[in-house]
Amino acid sequence: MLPAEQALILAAILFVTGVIGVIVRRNLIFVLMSVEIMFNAAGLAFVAGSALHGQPDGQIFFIFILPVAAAEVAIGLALAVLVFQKYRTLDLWTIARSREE
Amino acid sequence: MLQHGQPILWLIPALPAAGAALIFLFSKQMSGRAAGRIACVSVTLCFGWVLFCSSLLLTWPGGNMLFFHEKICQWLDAGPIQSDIGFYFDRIALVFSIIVSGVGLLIHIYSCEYMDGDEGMRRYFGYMNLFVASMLVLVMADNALFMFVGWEGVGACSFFLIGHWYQKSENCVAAQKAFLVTRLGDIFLLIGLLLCARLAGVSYLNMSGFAQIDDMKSVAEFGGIQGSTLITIAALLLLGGAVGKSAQLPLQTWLPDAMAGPTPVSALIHAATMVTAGVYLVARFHALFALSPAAMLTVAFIGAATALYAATCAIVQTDIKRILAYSTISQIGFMVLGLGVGAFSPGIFHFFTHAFYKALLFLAAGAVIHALHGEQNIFNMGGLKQPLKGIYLAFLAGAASLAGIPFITAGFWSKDAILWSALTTRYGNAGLYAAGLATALLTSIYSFRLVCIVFFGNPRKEHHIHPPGPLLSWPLYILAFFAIVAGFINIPAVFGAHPAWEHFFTPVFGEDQAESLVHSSGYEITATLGSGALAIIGALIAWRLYAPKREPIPAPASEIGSVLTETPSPYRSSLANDLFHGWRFDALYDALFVRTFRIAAAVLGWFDRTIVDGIFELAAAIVRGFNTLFLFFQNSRIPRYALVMLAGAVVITTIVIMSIPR
Amino acid sequence: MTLLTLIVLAPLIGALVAGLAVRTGPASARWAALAATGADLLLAFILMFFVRESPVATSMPWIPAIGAAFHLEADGLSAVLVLLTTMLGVVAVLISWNEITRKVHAYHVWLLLLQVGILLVFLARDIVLFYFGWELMLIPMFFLIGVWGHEDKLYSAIKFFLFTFTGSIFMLVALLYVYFQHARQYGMYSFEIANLLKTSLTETEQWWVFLGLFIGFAVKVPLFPLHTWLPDAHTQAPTAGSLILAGLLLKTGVYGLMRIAMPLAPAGATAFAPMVITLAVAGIFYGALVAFSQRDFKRLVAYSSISHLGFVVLGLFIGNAAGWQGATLQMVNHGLATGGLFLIAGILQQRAHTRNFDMYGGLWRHAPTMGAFLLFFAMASLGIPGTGNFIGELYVIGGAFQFKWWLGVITAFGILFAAAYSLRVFIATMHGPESPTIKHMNDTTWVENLAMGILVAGLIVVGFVPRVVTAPLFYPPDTMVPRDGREPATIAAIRPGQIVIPSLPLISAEPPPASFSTPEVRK
Amino acid sequence: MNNLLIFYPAAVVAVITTLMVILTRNPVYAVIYLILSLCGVALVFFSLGAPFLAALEVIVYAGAIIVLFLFVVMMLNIGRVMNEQDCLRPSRKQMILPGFLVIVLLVETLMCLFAAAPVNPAASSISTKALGQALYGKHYLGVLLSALVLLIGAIGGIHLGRASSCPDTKERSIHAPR
Repeated sequence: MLPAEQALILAAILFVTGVIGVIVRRNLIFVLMSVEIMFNAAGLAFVAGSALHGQPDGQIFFIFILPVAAAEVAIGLALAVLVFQKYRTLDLWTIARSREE
Repeated sequence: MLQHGQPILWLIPALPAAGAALIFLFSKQMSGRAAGRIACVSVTLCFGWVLFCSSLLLTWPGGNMLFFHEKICQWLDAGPIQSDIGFYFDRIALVFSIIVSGVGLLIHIYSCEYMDGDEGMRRYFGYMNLFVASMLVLVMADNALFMFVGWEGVGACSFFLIGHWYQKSENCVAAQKAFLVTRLGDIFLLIGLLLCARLAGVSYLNMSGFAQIDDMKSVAEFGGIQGSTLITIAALLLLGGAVGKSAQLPLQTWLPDAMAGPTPVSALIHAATMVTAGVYLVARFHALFALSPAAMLTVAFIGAATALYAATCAIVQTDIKRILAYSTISQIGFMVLGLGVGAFSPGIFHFFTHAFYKALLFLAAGAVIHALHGEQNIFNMGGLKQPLKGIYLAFLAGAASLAGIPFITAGFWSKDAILWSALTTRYGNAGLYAAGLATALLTSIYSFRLVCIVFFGNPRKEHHIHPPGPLLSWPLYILAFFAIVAGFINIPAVFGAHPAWEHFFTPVFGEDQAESLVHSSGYEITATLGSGALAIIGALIAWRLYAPKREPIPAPASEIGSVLTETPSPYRSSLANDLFHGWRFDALYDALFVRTFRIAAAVLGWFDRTIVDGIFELAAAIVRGFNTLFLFFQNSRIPRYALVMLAGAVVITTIVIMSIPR
Repeated sequence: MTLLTLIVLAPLIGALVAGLAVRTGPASARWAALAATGADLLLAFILMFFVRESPVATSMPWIPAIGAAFHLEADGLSAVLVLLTTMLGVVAVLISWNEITRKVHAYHVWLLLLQVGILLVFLARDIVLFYFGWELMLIPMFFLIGVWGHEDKLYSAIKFFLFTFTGSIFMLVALLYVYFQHARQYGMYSFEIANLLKTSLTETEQWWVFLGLFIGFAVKVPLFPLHTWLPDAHTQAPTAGSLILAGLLLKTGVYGLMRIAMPLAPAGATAFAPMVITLAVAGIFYGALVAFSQRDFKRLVAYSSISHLGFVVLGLFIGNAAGWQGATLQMVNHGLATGGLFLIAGILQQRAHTRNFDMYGGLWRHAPTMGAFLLFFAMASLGIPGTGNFIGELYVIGGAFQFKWWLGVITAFGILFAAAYSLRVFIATMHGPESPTIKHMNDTTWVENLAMGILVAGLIVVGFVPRVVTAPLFYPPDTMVPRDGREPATIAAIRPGQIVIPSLPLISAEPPPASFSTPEVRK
Repeated sequence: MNNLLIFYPAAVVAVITTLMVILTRNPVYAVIYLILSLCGVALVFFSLGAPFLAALEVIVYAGAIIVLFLFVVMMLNIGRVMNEQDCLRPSRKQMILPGFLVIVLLVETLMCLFAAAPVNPAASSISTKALGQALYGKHYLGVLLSALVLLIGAIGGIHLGRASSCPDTKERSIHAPR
């Protein structure tokens, strides 16, 4: 098996880990971090694909993922700060419950 | 003021209508007295114009002018419903409009003093003027549908005026009752008119269109009913309207309660004019009624029964206005009896004299009530002969006329003409005559019972008596004069006089007027003397029973019987009690109709809220069920969304894998 | 003719101005709305003048790809309803003058948009445009109820929206079916009503098409079992909302029946007639009885609307000229009289903060002018002669009587029931001992008097000159030929060649009596 | 072979540290684990013949983006609060469905991977120069769009930051002064 293919398996494992994080964690910061893991896993898959085919496009897509992730983190964290200021907590279940009331 | 030589007729109702408009539009700027003055002036002008039109009609060159007719514009136009706005001034309309405007004028003048200082004086005069205008439209409309405008208009004014003192709930309920009961009759009338239009074409509804009356006989059938039966049905439906408006059996219950209104209102609307609209209607449609002997018999029977019924009730009442109210029902019963036996012109004659003496009695009663500051129970009065001399004399004249004291009173001549017809015309029979005689006796008894208790003896209660002013007294004297002399225009020929009234109406009623089948002057004189003697006997009985020296009947002070609470009856005997409550018709109707209506309304209200709405709410509940189902996916918690996305991803991936060709 | 476009545009421009003026004071929005509706009223009068001669129309391509055109046309019926719309538009602005203090600009924008939608419905001769107007009415009304309404406003607004919207889906499906049938038969796509009328449909197809259209329109009317949204919506809406809801929105349902459902599927209408007549008569009595049992002023009037609209639908489906004229008259009268009752209810609520009759009583002393107006509207509502309602009801009863005598007799008793609840409104409010709730009640202001005065004037004019409403329905008079040439001519053509009211065979089965010489239709 | 020597340890480190990110309680630790994970991935990149990306990963991702997390965690000072609220182990019942799904997804992904037709390994690794040429040649539009995304992110961050620093601002901006 080629390293690139093994890297794809690695990407799958990392992605799934991120998914688990999003589902399991109740804290907004951890959810955001899990999303970052998924982003990163996706990038890894691109790079692996690039290596597999010997084309630069996959790597370029990783480069495009970077600003997207950066923007996402910037806004996500700003929102997290706002949420924290309003509800004094980052626990998603608590927030949802207080919004329903 | 003349158009093609004819007087302008629309001015007659327009003048009081203009007065009403003026009062309503500027009611905030004017005082109550100013409103009274405007009302009086407008009715005076109206009365003057009526007299002018009448004199023109009567003195028309050649002497054969039967009516003025004036079409103003087309009003309704839809298939069988055709109607104009137009006026028709014939001899029936002439008599009615003279009474309406003339007696109306006197009552307006009277009201200026009677209502002085009342908070709602402007409103009062506005409605009174509106009433006069509506009543004139009623009697002068040139077709039946336009007449219906006046018909309903007077009903509405009656409603407003009965509820004049609106702060007492029972007055409002009485007003509502009057409106609803008469409206029930109006619906019959409306259906009757539609049937007439259907039967003989719309022209039948025109007052001037009686030439085509024979078309009615040629009507084959409608809705599977034979033509002659249809004519009876149409006549009976019209009679339904008349019964409602004129408070005849079985729709009479509203009139005694209508006494909740101010006394002049009772005098004008509930004695002299509006309640006689039924008489007008039957007289106006005499051609239709004459076609159906069965309908005529029904009319006569209702009239006789009502006359007797109301007289028995009047004899035990304690409230001065209620006595007069029952008396009005009874006297209108007389008129209807007259119409029913084909004596149309005596029927109208009785309306004519009754308008004078009953308005007089009401106004005099009002003056007494005014003098005693609102006291209405006759057993709290007494001994008023001296302090209220003028009123006493006027009242006495009215009561004598009502009782039919022979020869000298108007009531005698008109009542006698009806009684004679009831005995001798082709529609008449001994039963009707006997009922009429009994009523005459009872009438005399309760009239003089009233006079004895109110004016003779000692005062039963201390009252500070407020003397009547000139505006209150003079209308009484004028009416008293007419209550005595109005009868002399129709003294039967057997007494050697000239029955001008009969001749006046001969061209109007023509063949429909049923002539007496007996042509024996001795017989007629005997009958006249007999009925006159009955009146005197009645007066003597009353004197014997209620003579001033005797102890008065101990009667508890009872307010006017209201619809809300049954007045406790002053009598021990159950028969007298039942009579006092008008044979308990109210209780019967209350149980039969009013309660049924209320229960039905309440049940349906519940049904609408619970069942009908419930069905749609059920649909909403089902949707809500789906909502809770889908809320599992959308519970506003990010992890749940992620889980759903994950599930979606799994599903899609599975599909992709399944679809990979192997 | 640009007149029609102007009529539709005037409130739209008013809405724009009111919306853009959001930074200025509330007076600007009120005056803008008043100017727009006033101008519209003027234009409607001009329109009435023109349609006496011939229909006024304007048409331009809109979405040619599907065959939709911006086609407005006013014949007599449309013109009368447009006049009613613009009249009530002015009244609605006037009555909101003091009542609305919150988000005044947005309120007037919605109010004017609502008027645009109603005008489109009454004027459109293109199904897409009609449907556009139909749905356009929903949204402003939803917000008028939902934002400016009373205590239970959201529930009512949603209920109103869901009912009408569900109904209109059925309507859309039926219309699309006719549209595609027409395209198949004629090889061209067109949404013109005039074109769709040429589509030949089998009886079964007509049955289904009519069913769909009927559901859509009957909900709006509302016919008896589908009425439950109405009391809630009326009760919760602001005064002007109730006014327009009763006066105009209900009329759009009737108008749809007259203009679209019955001409498009005459056989369907005939098949449904017995059922609809039954429902209408049931509605007359049901509405009246339920109205009598209400304690809430606005609810009472809302149920009375159901009763009145029963008369209208009955008049439509008995299929003779008298009934048809009566229905049209009754639409106008109901708009004016019930609108007036709603105005009073709104004024009272604004002053006393309650709609409960138990809290009222003895008001006349403090508010004689209001009392006079209420008395007039109550009397109009019970059909006193001299107001238009009497004539409308008389025509319908007369038409019903002509159709089947027992139907006329039954219907006539509806008037008695109307009297019961109308008097109750008046007596419970104005009469009786003085209620403590209203100790400091002010009489109506001159703006309110003006608003109600317009309605009173309209009612009296219709009451004495009903021809102003009924005459435009017939032109040119000699073209009123029944579609199938059967005698008697029970058909009133609204517009020659385009829309013919279906002749219901039920009526022509009965020959007129020999002596019945009156022409059925006006000569 | 060299590459594989780097690849395996790096992959193991990446998996373990990533697991630690989602398992640890303390957010500060979690951030540091994440940085480690990213470094591991960077090494993987290196082993795949993408040294430039490996550098970017470390510098931009780990160095800039993730450090933002650190800042926020420290700024809010929420470590203790979170420990109490963010219960690490959801009940087993709650884990069944996501766990099952995740395993299914993983298996399916791998199935896809193995089912795909084998590819001939590319001979040469891609040079940074070739990368740059492709980036600014063929994909210049993407570069512009990325710039736009960054700009929007920046503006959004600034706006939200302003709103958060002054709670009244939002109120006032709605009711504009007349």
